[in-house]
Amino acid sequence: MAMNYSEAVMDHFTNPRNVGEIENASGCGTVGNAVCGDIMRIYLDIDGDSVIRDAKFKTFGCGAAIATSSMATELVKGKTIQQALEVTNKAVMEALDGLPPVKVHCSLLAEEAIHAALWDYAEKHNLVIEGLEKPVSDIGEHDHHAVELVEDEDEL
Amino acid sequence: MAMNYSEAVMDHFTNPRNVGEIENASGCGTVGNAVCGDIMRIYLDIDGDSVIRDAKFKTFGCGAAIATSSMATELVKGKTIQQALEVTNKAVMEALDGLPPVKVHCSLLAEEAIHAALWDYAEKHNLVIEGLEKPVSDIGEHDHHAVELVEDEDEL
Amino acid sequence: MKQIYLDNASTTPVRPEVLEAMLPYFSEDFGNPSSLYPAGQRASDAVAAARATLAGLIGAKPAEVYFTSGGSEADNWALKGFARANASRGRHLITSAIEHHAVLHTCQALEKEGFEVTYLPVDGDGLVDPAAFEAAIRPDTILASIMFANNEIGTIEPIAELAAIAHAHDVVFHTDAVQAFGHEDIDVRALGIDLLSASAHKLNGPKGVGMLYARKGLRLANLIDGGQQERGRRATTENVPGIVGFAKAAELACAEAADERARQTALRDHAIGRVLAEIPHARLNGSATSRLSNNVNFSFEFIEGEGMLLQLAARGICVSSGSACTSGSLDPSHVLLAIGLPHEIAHGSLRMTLGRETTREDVDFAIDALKQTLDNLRMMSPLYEDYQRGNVESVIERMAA
Amino acid sequence: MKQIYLDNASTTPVRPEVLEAMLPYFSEDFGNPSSLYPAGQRASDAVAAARATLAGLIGAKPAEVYFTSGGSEADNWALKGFARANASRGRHLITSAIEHHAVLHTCQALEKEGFEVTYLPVDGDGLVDPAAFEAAIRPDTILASIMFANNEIGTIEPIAELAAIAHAHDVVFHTDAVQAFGHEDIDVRALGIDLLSASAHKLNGPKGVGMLYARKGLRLANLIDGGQQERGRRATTENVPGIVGFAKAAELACAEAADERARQTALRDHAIGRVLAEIPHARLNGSATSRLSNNVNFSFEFIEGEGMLLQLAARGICVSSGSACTSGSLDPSHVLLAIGLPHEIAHGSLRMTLGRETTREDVDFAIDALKQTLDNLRMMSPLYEDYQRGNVESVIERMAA
Ligand SMILES: Cc1ncc(COP(=O)(O)O)c(C=O)c1O
Ligand SMILES: Cc1ncc(COP(=O)(O)O)c(C=O)c1O
Repeated sequence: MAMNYSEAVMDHFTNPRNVGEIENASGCGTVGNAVCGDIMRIYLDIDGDSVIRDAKFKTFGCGAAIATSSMATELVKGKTIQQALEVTNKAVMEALDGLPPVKVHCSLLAEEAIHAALWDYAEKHNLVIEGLEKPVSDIGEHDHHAVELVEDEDEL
Repeated sequence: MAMNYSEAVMDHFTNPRNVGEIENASGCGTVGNAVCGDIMRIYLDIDGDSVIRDAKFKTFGCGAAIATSSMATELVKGKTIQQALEVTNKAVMEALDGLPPVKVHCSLLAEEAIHAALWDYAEKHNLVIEGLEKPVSDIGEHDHHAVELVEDEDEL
Repeated sequence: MKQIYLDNASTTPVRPEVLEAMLPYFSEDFGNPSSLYPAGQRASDAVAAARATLAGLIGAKPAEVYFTSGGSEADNWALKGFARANASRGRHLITSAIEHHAVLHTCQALEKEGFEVTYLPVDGDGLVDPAAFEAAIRPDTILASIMFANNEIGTIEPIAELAAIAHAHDVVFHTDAVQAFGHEDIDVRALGIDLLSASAHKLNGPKGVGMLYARKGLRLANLIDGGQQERGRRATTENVPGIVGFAKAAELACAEAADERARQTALRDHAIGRVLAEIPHARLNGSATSRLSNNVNFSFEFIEGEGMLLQLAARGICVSSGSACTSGSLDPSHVLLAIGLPHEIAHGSLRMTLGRETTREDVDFAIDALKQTLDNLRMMSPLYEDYQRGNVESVIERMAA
Repeated sequence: MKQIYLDNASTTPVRPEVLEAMLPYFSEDFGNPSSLYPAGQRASDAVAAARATLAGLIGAKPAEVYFTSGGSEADNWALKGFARANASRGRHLITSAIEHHAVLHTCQALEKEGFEVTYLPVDGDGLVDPAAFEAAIRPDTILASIMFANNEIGTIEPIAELAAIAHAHDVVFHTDAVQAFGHEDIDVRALGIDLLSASAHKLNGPKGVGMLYARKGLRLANLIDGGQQERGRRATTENVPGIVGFAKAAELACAEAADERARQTALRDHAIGRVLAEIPHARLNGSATSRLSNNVNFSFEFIEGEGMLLQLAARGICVSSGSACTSGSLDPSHVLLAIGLPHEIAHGSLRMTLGRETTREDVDFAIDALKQTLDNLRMMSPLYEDYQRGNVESVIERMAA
């Protein structure tokens, strides 16, 4: 089965936006694990008005993992924390014109990485962000299976 | 599996020698049966010195059946009865540069047809031909199987 | 010598347009469809497009089409794969006595595995009787396999009716459509077909590629395990040129099918008419009406098939006797025996199958050659001698009476 | 953009001479080999000649060679066919943990049928240990299947030694030679091979055709039942152009094998040398010595394979990660795990496989591109960041220590 990535995915994969680190970031979150083949780390710079002034990422993973990281950071930049919570995996997928079924988990990972960075920010600043639950740090194994089932349904 | 007939077989099949009947033949024998797909009838004209002056045949059967009939009649013409008994299926096959394994039974049929015609001659004339046994009139089913086994051995 | 090819049910030449469509995938876009780089992606896209084309031609979804190495593998997979995966539901299968050996020998293999198979008889035209079909269904029947059209005598079976009966009894319905696809209109949903086999080389596509349509949701054990190709159901690096050629050939055949059917039916009936009028002791095998437009099958009394074929071949006429797969065998066709022919005339049968390149001149030339050949062989036949002397009667006359 | 194809273990382009040899059999000598007229006879002769050629190349008799639809079918047939036909003698099989999925998934299917399979581990180079092999043989062992050479890491197994051990215990020996045929010298008699699988598209032949060599006298259940093709053991109208192309490709490959082996070994070792010298955190996978001359396989730390492949593809370099059949899957290669790689570096592996058209310039261009790609991806990698900050250690360094 060959990967059929959209042009948007290929663009964000080959020219990823926001690669890098933020020194003394307001929040930083890492999700996934190397055993499963995907790790995403997102750095957020959040100002006093709860606006995300900057976002950077580092990702170990497939083309889709890199593209979703790039798109997710693009989508949250300039948004308030509350608006950023609306950047769901669906939003990331739509912005990328979709993902192959087997790669849907990458968009979940991107959503979780943002949440993890926000959670880190909240912990550091002793805040409670409404609607934010403690993210699953390891979104690996379990999810793959769910996704494979979806794929099967989709293809048959 | 395609038939690989020798040129000699194809020649005797497409231009069969000695097709026909002999009115008031000295001996006439028919072997095989239509259910199995092969019938051969051979007519012999035998003179007082036990020399086969003429031989004719009619055959219902495959290319090899027709070619072996043609060759067998050629081989016995001009021979004495005793010499004709030496026209075995091997002799017919050799004269035809061989037969595909699955067609070996046709040469047996030709040998039997000659014998049947000689038997008929002997009966009509109250003779005993030394070395001639009563031919099997129906040389069909049983023989096919024997031949198939041979083929298997040969091919593996 | 000019060759007149009248054996299109056996195999067909690849059409130039088809070969042209295949060519780029041998040495240029030769990549493995499973790979990520462009040469592989183009191969992968070509396979996906071919799958969509073929699915569309039979009213299926692309994900219901699986490529195979031919009609035989599709038949084997449908029957063995379904039977093995559904044995817990029952171990009885129904098929007909006139199926291709790819179905019949597969059924025999399944019998050795403990399945039971009912081989339905057919009538004199080669038709399966729907009432007999229904009567054969048992509580443990899981699968029925009845061919769409017979490869020897061209009889087209009442598929929609049989499939409806099968479904009324919760029996899954397979059809071997190797002879019908690209000739007859097939809509698997409208006809109620659950599994369907087809082969490219019967419709001017390449040899070595076929397909199995399997309705979504059917459980099917794999025949060929390994990599994830064909959604994990049939392993092997895809035969990309073959698959592309199959789709192209099927697309062209289906587009032209209505016209070709009309043209060939006229030719066929012309041939049948001439033979019946001009050659004594001849019998048309198969249905006169529910018949593939390209099939002419006769039995000729007093002569044997192989001799006839060889003499016709010597005159440049390519035809067959019995099915291609069994030529070279000593047994008369099981199909001709099933429609009630006695052995002696089953041996003397001839199949002429028309193709898209066959002209009326070809047919007339072939029939003229056939007349000469039969004269020749009958003159050589001890059976004809007996008949002429009044020692035996004509089997065909007896059957007709 | 110029494409540099370095994925010849996945598939190869059809050579012009091979396509030329195939072409007449699509539309001219297109007849069914089972038929009696000249177009069929020529096809039949071509198949017979191809069979004789292929048999000769491996030291077998023509009647021991059976054509299939590819390497996967040959593997399935060898294992399922032999196991099913010989189950009364025993129900235990031995194979290795690094076989192709066409063998491994077939073994799993046989386990469901009640057979038991021992999956032998391999050492860090991917080699099966003959002593462990012998120790695994039980009184009820009927078949062993050990690949000639591995498709991912190129390791060549000690086939003669393993086959001799198998025979000493009355165990039949199969080898999947899909990667070796046309590259390594193979004489089935000298090596003691009873069953051997090969595939045309791995040696510049067409996709969709392969072969199974089965020593005379072996009992083998059919995988595909039906007509009498392949002496009644594998039904379907023969893929004549494919078979002709396979023989032509194999003939050319074997004639050039010694020269190509020398040439490619030099190229391979040049590539391995450059990578080890110029790219940090890289590990050669597979044996350095008992290795196919066309195989280069590395793991690179801190990066993941698919990203690397895509970036290389964007630079015109066609390579693979894991085996072709499993790319697109989420699981790391079972072969790399079997030679002891931890998951995280198994994900970052790269296979470059050379072909007859590969030049030194190609290899150097690819390695330059690889260096840039790895710089790029590592810059993006949170694992590399952690490593540089001293938070984690290098797995490859730990393994080497
Ligand atoms: C070692 C090995 N065995 C079997 C196969 C399967 O071959 P094919 O794709 O021809 O079915 C391959 C290649 O995919 C292989 O590398
Ligand atoms: C009705 C029918 N089924 C199956 C087959 C087998 O097809 P293939 O030769 O493609 O395996 C044929 C032709 O040989 C056929 O006519």
